[in-house]
Amino acid sequence: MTDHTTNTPNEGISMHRVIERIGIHNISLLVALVGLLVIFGVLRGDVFFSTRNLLNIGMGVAILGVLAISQTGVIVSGGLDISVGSIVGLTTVATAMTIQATDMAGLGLLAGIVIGGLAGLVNGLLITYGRINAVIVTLGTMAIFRGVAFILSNGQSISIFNDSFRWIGTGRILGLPAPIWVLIAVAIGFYTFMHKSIVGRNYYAIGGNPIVARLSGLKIPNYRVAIYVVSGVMAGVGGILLAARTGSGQPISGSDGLELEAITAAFLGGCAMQGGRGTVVGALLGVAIIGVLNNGMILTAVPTFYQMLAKGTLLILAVFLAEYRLNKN
Amino acid sequence: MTTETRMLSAPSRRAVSVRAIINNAGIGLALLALILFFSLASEFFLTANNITNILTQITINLILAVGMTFVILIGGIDLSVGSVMAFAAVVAGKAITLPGLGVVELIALACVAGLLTGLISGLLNGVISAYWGLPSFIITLGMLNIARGAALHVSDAQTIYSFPFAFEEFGSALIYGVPVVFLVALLITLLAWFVLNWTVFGRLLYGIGNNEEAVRLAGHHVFWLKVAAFTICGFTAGIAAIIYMARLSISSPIAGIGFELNAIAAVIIGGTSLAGGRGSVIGTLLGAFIIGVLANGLILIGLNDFMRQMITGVVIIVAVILDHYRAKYSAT
Amino acid sequence: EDKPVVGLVMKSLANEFFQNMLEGAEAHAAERGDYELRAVGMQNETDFESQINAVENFITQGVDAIVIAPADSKAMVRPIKKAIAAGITVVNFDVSLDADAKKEQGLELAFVGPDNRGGAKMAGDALAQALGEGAKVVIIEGNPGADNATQRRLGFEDSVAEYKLDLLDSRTAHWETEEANQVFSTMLTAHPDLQGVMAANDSMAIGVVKALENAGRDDILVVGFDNVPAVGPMIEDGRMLATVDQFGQKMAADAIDLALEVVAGGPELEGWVKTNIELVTKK
Amino acid sequence: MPQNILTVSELKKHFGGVRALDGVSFSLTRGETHALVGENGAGKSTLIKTLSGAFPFDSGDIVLDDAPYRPDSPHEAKARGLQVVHQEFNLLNHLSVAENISIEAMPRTRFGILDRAEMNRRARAALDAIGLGDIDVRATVQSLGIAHRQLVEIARALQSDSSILILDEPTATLTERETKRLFDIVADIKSRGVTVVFVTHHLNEVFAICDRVTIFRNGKTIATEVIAETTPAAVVRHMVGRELATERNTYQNRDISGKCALSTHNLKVASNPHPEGLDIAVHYGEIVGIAGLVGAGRTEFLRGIFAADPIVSGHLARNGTPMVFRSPRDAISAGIAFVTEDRKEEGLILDMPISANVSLANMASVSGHGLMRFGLERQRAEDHRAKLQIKCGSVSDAASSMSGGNQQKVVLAKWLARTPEVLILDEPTRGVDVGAKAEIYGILRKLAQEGAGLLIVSSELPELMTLCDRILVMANHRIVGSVSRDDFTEEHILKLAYGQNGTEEGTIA
Ligand SMILES: Nc1ncnc2c1ncn2[C@@H]1O[C@H](COP(=O)(O)OP(=O)(O)OP(=O)(O)O)[C@@H](O)[C@H]1O
Ligand SMILES: Nc1ncnc2c1ncn2[C@@H]1O[C@H](COP(=O)(O)OP(=O)(O)OP(=O)(O)O)[C@@H](O)[C@H]1O
Ligand SMILES: O[C@@H]1[C@H](O)[C@H](O)CO[C@H]1O
Ligand SMILES: [Mg+2]
Ligand SMILES: [Mg+2]
Repeated sequence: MTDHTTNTPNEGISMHRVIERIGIHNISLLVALVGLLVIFGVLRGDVFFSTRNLLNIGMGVAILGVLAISQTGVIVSGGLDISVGSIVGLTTVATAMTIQATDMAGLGLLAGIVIGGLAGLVNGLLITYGRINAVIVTLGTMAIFRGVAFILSNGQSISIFNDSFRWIGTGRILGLPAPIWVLIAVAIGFYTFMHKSIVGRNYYAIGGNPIVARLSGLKIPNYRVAIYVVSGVMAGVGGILLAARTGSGQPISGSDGLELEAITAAFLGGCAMQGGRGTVVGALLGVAIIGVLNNGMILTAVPTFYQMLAKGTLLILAVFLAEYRLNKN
Repeated sequence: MTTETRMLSAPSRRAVSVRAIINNAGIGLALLALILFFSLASEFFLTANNITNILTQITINLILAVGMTFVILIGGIDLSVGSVMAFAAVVAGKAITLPGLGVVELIALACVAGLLTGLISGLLNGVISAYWGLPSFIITLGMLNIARGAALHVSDAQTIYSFPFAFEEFGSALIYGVPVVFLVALLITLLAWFVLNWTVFGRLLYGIGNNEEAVRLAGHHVFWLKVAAFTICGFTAGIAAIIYMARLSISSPIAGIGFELNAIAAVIIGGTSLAGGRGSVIGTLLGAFIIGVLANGLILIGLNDFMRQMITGVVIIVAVILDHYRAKYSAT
Repeated sequence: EDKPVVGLVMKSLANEFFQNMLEGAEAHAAERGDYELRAVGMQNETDFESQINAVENFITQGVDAIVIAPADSKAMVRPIKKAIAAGITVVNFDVSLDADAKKEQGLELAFVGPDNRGGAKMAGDALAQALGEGAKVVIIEGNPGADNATQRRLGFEDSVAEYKLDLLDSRTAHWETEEANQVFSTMLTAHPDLQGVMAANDSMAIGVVKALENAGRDDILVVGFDNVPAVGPMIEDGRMLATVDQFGQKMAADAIDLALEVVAGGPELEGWVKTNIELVTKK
Repeated sequence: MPQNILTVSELKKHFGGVRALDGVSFSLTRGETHALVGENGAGKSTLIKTLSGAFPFDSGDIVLDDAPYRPDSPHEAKARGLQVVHQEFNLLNHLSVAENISIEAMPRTRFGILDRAEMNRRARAALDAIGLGDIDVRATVQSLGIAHRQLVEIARALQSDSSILILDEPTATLTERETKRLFDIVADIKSRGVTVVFVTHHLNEVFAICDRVTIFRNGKTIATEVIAETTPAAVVRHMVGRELATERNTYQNRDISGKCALSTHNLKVASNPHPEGLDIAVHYGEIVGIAGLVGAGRTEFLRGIFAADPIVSGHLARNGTPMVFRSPRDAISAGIAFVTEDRKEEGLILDMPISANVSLANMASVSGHGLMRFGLERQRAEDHRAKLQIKCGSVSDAASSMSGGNQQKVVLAKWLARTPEVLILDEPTRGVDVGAKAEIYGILRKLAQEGAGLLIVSSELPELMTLCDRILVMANHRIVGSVSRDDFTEEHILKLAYGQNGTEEGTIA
């Protein structure tokens, strides 16, 4: 332990670990993000860094952020939840209908969260006890939840006139819009849960190697069901934010690839398809990259097709930075 | 997602894939049940005309799904197929509407242009993700945007039309009531089945999906094998583009939005594991049929659109549960 | 029992316009009672394939008439031709098929629908008059391949030319609310001095209004097209300046009536059966 | 009067047509150390998995602490006081060593939050207790070598208080030194009244630490003997049902005056901390062994030769001609084969049929024009099955269905199928039973006799001493000595391996 030769490998390992602590992946994503900020700052310095635009970006990604973070939890556990977009749509409807009937904002919130949680429970039970692949289950329930939303609402959008509820979507605290506060709260909560709590650690175990986790005595079924319930509840939160922002419940909302964006952010953030890897901070950085990209692209007003070309290329570059550096190490 | 049961039930995938058909019996049964149900529920379902329709309607999804099977088998995914299809269609559309060429030259040129476009896009997906070891989910998502942008650019966001008559004829031609385009799809499926089950290449793709390192250490070019899988997938998107054009008589730069999800669904319903290494193209064929039959049958029995979506979801889940029990009982 | 069957092919049911139309058509069928209605919609506005599939399935079912609002003016020409060849009466409404494509396929088919260009100009003029000459405006367009989207863009451009407006940007949001919301949010950031927005339909106008609310702007005027129920309150409270009612329910009902007349042995339709439009502003 | 803590009677368990357990009966007394021995595939691991609740059994009875016992899940087994270290690795590669050690019971703060400091402290203590002072508990498991992983698993099992501790081939990946330390640990926990079940293929270990031994054959228990009253020869006789020919294990002189088949000059791999690399030479017909302690860098060196990992500097020559291998493919086309250390991660495609695994490195021989010839492939697999006495239901069963030792034989078969000119082996008989080991030795010798050059890394000195013409000793990424056959003694080799300069104390596990 004391001589030179033995310390060399040790030092190597701890150096490695220091970087690992911050997360090499996250550092690279940060580099990518800063790169984007510089590019857009140079191209549209006049507006890009205006408070309003930054808030715009924040508002634009608040819901996505909530979903990306909970999706990270699901992917870490070795699953996938494609139905979150539909759950968002369903919960906007449930919330709007509840508020329409009672004019009580609190009940609306409750409805959104309970319905989201129930939807997640359906997913979790089917995946765990029906023993079906998570992708298939949530692909199926994606259609089912959407259908339920349409049937409940009869395909119409339902307006919400309750002002205290709408405040959740438009109000501000300390200059920051409420949805951004919600995102911050969710991020902190999940960070604590995933990285600081024992249950969170166990999700990494289950996703990393379910056989080992089982042999270690973890009750995998309970964990599995729980993570989908959490995912459903978070989609419910997303639905509440959306309903509050648009002042309406719309069965169709959340159908424009929200789940795909959330999954993308999670993967950008370092999740592995096989599970067992991924971080909340990474997911947030992924979300930020997507948000800045979407916003900056339109600001710089390049024609749609060049925007798409650029977006695609930048996505690839972002993972390239993040993953390639990681592999090299 | 499946590793846990893997250890306990130790599946023995047979090499020779006549068995694959038996292995897919669960999904096959579900399909049969659907067909039975719809033939009882709608007088039109089993009419020659409708069968022709179903076959036409599943053609493009089947072709895309077959290519997708290759990529998923090696543990990857290709989200770009819908956009690549549109891109290839637009390129081929430009080619086929060139002035001053004979019909045969035009069609040949268009096919070559479209197929090459697909192939190159797939090649890029493969090279980028395999060379740097990047997750194909993001790389192909990038390609999704790039190809869509390229399609809009090449077409100037306009729908291209006015194709040679002979070409359009091919899109609607029937042989004994069977659409020629479906026969093309079937041929591709059989070819893929053959490649995956009877060639060394196919064997190694399964190997990579299971244990890439073991395949590498056994001296195989894992990089090129992976690239090949993605290239095949891009190529099938090119084929789908040609068929799309022949069938719709247009090349639209906004065609194919969301097609990747349908293709992935067909593959997964067909029993191929998203984790890679397990599955079959016969399963994919059945998966594509399930999706197609459902879409057709539910319209025929007059279900409204939202009910249709819901029932589709339910049937997919039930089909897979069925398959689960099939696997369980055949294992013991 | 031998009632004629009419297949109604609409576009995205996510759009209230078609939701509303569906209800209208169902009511109409119940009211007339002498035909059977089978209605289908699409998942989204770019899902051409499923529209083609719907037409093919109607041919299989041997419906007597198909009444269709094409998602793409060129792509739907051939399937429609096939339906006609199968002896089905086809009425094209809402979105006109492309004239050249029709000619090329040797298809002659009447169009039942409004003057989209004229309608758009009505909305554009309303905006221009409220803002005055030289005002800065943007256009949010519909599907590039759809004839009515083209016509409406041209109509807006007519207003731009006539009132010498400053057109800053023009982009498609494919008729959809969410996409319009995103596209416009950023347009707004890029052009904070923007004064007016012309959206080619109300779905997109709603997306624009939400973006304005989020940005806390109430100084920008918005016009739309369709007069879906959801924009009623917006026009009343000033969040929108105007829209153009194209009486979707009536349009569909008329198209069905016309189709049934032909089925009953009436003369073939010809040319353009113009339907009503009307500018809607705050009362 | 020794009291039975666990009694198993007539236990049966089948997998499809394979009767893995076909009437197993034995008992454990409180506080004893009980060995389970038997050939590969005899059913030892299966028994352990049923005891640990990993999967259910078909019939039979188990009584634990005077109460019937039929665990539904590993969770339940642990609750009843059974702790198991399984034969295959069961670590979470992406998590840290500390997290792995604490996975069953993570320490928490007052707020229910994971107490990372306490977790690391516990892991540190656990590793120190088994003498793994130099492992950083915060490093991820995937950064550890295979032996260290095994020790981490043992450390984990020792974390919770259990009344029965089952170790399935814990020494298979350990060298002498760690094995000794493990024995001390076993003695210690035994003194605390814990019953230890110990599976091994090394009879000397059985006789060194066990009180009783139960012998398995073909899914049945043949006998339970008190160690003090039996002999290794008697145990082997029970195991194989016959007397084992001993003369097979003796060295045969061969002509090794052949050309140099493989040589390295200053070959340096990334993990080698020294400026200079390694020089070795293997001649045709020669068997060269590399001995060393865990972490001496042997595996990395072999991987470097085979181009499985990139090399940093140095040269490599085949038949005296310098060559550059850019990938394992190049090495293979140069006639080299490499039996890797970790069969599960690098050797086998577990989900694929045994026959497919056998042909994996030699696809050309079972195909024509790129097309598979399945009949031929099965035939080849059958040949190897017979030659290596691989025990399996059918060669079209998945590789995962075989016992550990048989899996190892399949890996061997995969490379033998190429009839390599140079065969590199990293721990070739890990987990292989005595009988089969003798077979494998025979095969390796025959290969050398036919002219191939062999380079073998093994942590079992007796193995190297039986097989090799020459043993190189490695310590801390250097070759510290070369011992020729005449000087083969364990003391001599170990002394070299531990080093004379006194610095090795921290290097070794
Ligand atoms: N999951 C499984 N599926 C099918 N067969 C299995 C499975 N696991 C074990 N077997 C079979 O059961 C028998 C007993 O295997 P087991 O692993 O218990 O042997 P073992 O005594 O531990 O051998 P070794 O010393 O090689 O580890 C073998 O024939 C093996 O092929
Ligand atoms: N991926 C890795 N990252 C960091 N250190 C590693 C890694 N792999 C191995 N090591 C360390 O490098 C050293 C050499 O390991 P190697 O596996 O080559 O030893 P060995 O002599 O083959 O011993 P054995 O295989 O018996 O463990 C050990 O200290 C090991 O812990
Ligand atoms: O005319 C209709 C409506 O304006 C609708 O909003 C979009 O599709 C068009 O075809
Ligand atoms: Mg064993
Ligand atoms: Mg080693």
